[in-house]
Amino acid sequence: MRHIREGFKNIGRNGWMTIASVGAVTTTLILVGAFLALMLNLNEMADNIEDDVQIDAMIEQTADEEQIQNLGNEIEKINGVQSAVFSSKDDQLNSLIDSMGENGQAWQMFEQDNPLNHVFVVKTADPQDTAPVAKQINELQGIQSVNYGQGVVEKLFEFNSYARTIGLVLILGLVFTAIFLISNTIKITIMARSKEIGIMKLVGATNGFIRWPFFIEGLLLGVLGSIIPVAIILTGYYYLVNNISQHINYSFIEILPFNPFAFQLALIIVAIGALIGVWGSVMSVRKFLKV
Amino acid sequence: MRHIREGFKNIGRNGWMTIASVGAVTTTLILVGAFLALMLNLNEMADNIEDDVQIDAMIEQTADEEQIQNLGNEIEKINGVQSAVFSSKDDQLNSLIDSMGENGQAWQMFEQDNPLNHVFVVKTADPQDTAPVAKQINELQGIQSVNYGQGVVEKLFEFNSYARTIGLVLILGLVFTAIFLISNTIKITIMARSKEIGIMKLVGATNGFIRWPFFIEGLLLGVLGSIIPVAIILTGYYYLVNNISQHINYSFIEILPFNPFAFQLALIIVAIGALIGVWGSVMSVRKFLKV
Amino acid sequence: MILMKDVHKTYANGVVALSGINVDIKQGEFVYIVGPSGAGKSTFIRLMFREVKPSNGTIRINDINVNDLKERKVPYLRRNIGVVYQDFKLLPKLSVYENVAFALEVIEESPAVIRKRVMEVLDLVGLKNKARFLPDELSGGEQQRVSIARAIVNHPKIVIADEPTGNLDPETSREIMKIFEEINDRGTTILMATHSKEIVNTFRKRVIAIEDGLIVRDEHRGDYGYES
Amino acid sequence: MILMKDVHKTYANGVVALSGINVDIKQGEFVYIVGPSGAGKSTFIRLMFREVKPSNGTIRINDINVNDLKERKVPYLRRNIGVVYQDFKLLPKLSVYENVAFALEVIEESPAVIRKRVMEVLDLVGLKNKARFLPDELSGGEQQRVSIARAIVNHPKIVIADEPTGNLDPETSREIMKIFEEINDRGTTILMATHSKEIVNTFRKRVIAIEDGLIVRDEHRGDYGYES
Ligand SMILES: Nc1ncnc2c1ncn2[C@@H]1O[C@H](COP(=O)(O)OP(=O)(O)OP(=O)(O)O)[C@@H](O)[C@H]1O
Ligand SMILES: Nc1ncnc2c1ncn2[C@@H]1O[C@H](COP(=O)(O)OP(=O)(O)OP(=O)(O)O)[C@@H](O)[C@H]1O
Ligand SMILES: [Mg+2]
Ligand SMILES: [Mg+2]
Repeated sequence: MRHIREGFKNIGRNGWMTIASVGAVTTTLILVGAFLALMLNLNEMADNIEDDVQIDAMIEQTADEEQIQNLGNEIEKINGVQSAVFSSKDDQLNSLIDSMGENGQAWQMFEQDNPLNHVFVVKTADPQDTAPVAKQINELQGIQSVNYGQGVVEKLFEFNSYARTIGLVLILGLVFTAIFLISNTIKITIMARSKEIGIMKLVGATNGFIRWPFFIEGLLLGVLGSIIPVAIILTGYYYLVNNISQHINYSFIEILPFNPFAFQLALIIVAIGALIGVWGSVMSVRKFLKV
Repeated sequence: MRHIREGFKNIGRNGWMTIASVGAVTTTLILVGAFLALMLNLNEMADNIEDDVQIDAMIEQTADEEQIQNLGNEIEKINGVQSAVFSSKDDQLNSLIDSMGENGQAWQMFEQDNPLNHVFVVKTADPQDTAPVAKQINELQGIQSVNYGQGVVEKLFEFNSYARTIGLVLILGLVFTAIFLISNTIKITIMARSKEIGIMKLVGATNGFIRWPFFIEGLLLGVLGSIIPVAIILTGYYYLVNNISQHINYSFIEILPFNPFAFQLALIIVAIGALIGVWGSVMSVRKFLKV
Repeated sequence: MILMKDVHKTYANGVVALSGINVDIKQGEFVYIVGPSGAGKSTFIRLMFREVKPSNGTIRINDINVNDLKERKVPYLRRNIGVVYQDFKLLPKLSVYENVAFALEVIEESPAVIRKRVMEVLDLVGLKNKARFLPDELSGGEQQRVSIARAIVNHPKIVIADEPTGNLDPETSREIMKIFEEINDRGTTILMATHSKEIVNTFRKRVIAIEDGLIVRDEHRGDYGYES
Repeated sequence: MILMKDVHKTYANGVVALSGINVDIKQGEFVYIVGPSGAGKSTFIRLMFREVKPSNGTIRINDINVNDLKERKVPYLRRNIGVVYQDFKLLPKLSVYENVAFALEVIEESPAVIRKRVMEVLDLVGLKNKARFLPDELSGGEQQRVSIARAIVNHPKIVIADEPTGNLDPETSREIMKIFEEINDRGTTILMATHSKEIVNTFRKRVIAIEDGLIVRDEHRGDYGYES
């Protein structure tokens, strides 16, 4: 009890130092929060793009309806396949013409004499399985060839994996920087009080007696320092979800929903603040307890 | 002279405080450096992608060689046009077949009866001019239609402009955070010396006399704090340019060259460190000069 | 009660502060430590509650070997010794009341006892009406009296006072001396380093004179001894 | 030289430290300020070099109105007044030598002059061999002597000493008093707050007694005056 009370009082007693520490915690956590929000969203977008990858399994021109039905069943039995949807050669031509815009109109004359194949559009449960699944499908009787953007898809996955690694490194780097900066600031403010700690020891205080109020103080610094970041994240993200996302309209830009994402993020921020506050404060005070 | 000497001496006298300040400067600048490097490269990549945008101006089937020649001249005269290269309908079919991969082979039979147009491939000096230039070309006599990926290109530009804004906001946010964190740390270390500043004033020191060593000390803190970030940036970027860039091989991923980019970045880092060091130190000491 | 055998102290910078101290102080004694500036009085005092460790020799307090005492046990030693520091060593952000109360809080006294004892002892040193002030808002002599109050508030077995009247006028000094005599009468051992010839010659007690790190005189009911 | 008219001082916390001080001290005088602890001696002293500002009344030093002095000009006032602080106020990270030299560096003395003057004055107070030490490595009395050395090193017109012998033995005190008398003989005005009856009664000078923020006595060649 005394320790909790003293911890709270110290927040007030140290005036400017407290403000400076809380300021450092605040700015650092805003940074961490903003980058976490950004990176987690980019990750989600990368997932969405990968989910769009599909395998076009072209069926031999000679196959009859029953063979096609069987093929569909066989494909769906392959491990990792999520769905296999039949698409006739006419559908294929139409979507080709559509995708070519004005240019495509020149091809409409081939509607009578369609050189394309019927196709199974196959999706895998895990996009990473695309290549092996495509290979298995290709070996099935009645399949002429498979097309899943060979080359491009591999590159996409490679690029995404690089991007994810960079993102992870950045976030980890940022979190470690945050930990260092916050505990460093707290350390300096405690250093400035090393003389006082020495006096306490001389008056007969045990290390635990001295440490507890610092523990509480660190916790408070961390929590106080995360109030503004949490407020910014909640309101900022709310604004983003409701406004910006209406203006950008690419299929692959899809922002994570406000609830629960923003609340989870807020929780992470408070937890980081509180943990580093306590840790930085307790670690720093340890140094000066050897009087 | 005395002030410079004292500034240097203070670095040593303040021992732990100096180390803590330099540590804060170091971590913050590493962060700023890493993000600056990343953002500037992403910006460069976005530029490259935009540079790839081109206008295909399709020439009417009825045009003869002279008309085509004239058309070419007219296009080149349009404001903002950088180049206009003729591409025959056979070239167009070939590149179409190429771009379609295996699927394309089905179309080879149309080589005799090519339904495509001759085309002028037009590039603009500034990719942002693509749409207006395309419109002007479209109005020329002898042009059937223009195609520059209408819709998609606008979206690309919009996306890039969003991405650039976000990048700029992040970088600015980061730089301001860095400024705040560094000057905040320095402020705390100077706060811890407010009593000493008071004594100096009582012994008859003018504000200038007290301020100068702090000026030098701040400069040193900043410069010392930027040594490790600069070293990391130079070696890290060198490694990146020489190794990673060989493994990733997309046309649009093109890393800025080590020289001069890394050196410019290093200079920016040192400048930020030194400026904030001086500024933070001089601003903080001002507070305590009113004794 | 306090026993020093051949105690030497050389500081980290090479200064030899004490060079062979032998002393035996019994429970309930009142001892002055006198000697010129820089003789080693404060060092002698600091050894007893392990503010400094001896370079050589043994120190026993109540049959506890102070040198060998485990770090964990040191606070308990210090709680039995009330110290008035030459530079007061008050906690600058705590009020007068809180500074004095601190010595009782470390031994986990109940809040009610703390309030009673602290106000009693502040009254004793004449600072009852300044309980809410911060040390910086006090005069030199008032700070010194806070330090005295803190030293005696938890009824320690030993009170060690380093120049406790250096910032006090003769009248107030005498009152402080009366307080010390009173708690000495109740059995508390008192060690007091002082430069005040007047006090030493008025309140006659055992006098230990230190010069250049050595005890040069140790008299019961002695006088200040140095020529004026 | 020093003229105070109806000076009042109430601190921010409401304590009335001085309540109507009138005093006129001539160039070359040697004045003791005596009075009980908390009477207002240090406050009286601090007014002269604007460590505190009066709540009321005027203070003139060498015909300069100290109250109205521009912030920029204050350092130049302080350079003419050497102050020995009751709590020493040494710069903890500077050596003894650097602490004393600081008072000469602010007036931009040449390095050669600084070296000579600092070593001279350290010799005078008996600390020549501790020039390289940090304040924390000194005994209380040694720190006090550094503060004295710094106060007199730049030959100020006025020396103000707040309890300059509180941590010194009688022998060393007497030496310090001789130094003060010597610089007083050379024309320096000296103000000294003290609790030492012995010093006041031995070195007879003008005595100003302050009690409860008022001057209750002002005698030339007075004595300490309080009953012992
Ligand atoms: N922390 C320290 N580090 C190094 N030397 C020290 C330290 N403390 C004291 N000394 C030196 O040890 C010697 C004895 O110091 P001490 O403080 O014991 O003297 P003292 O008798 O208390 O003097 P005073 O009457 O002036 O207080 C002095 O020469 C002093 O310079
Ligand atoms: N900074 C301050 N803020 C508030 N009150 C103060 C401050 N300094 C001194 N006082 C109060 O003003 C009164 C006079 O203090 P002052 O220091 O002048 O006394 P003094 O005569 O020097 O006493 P001593 O002999 O104990 O040094 C005291 O009651 C003290 O508590
Ligand atoms: Mg001492
Ligand atoms: Mg005083």
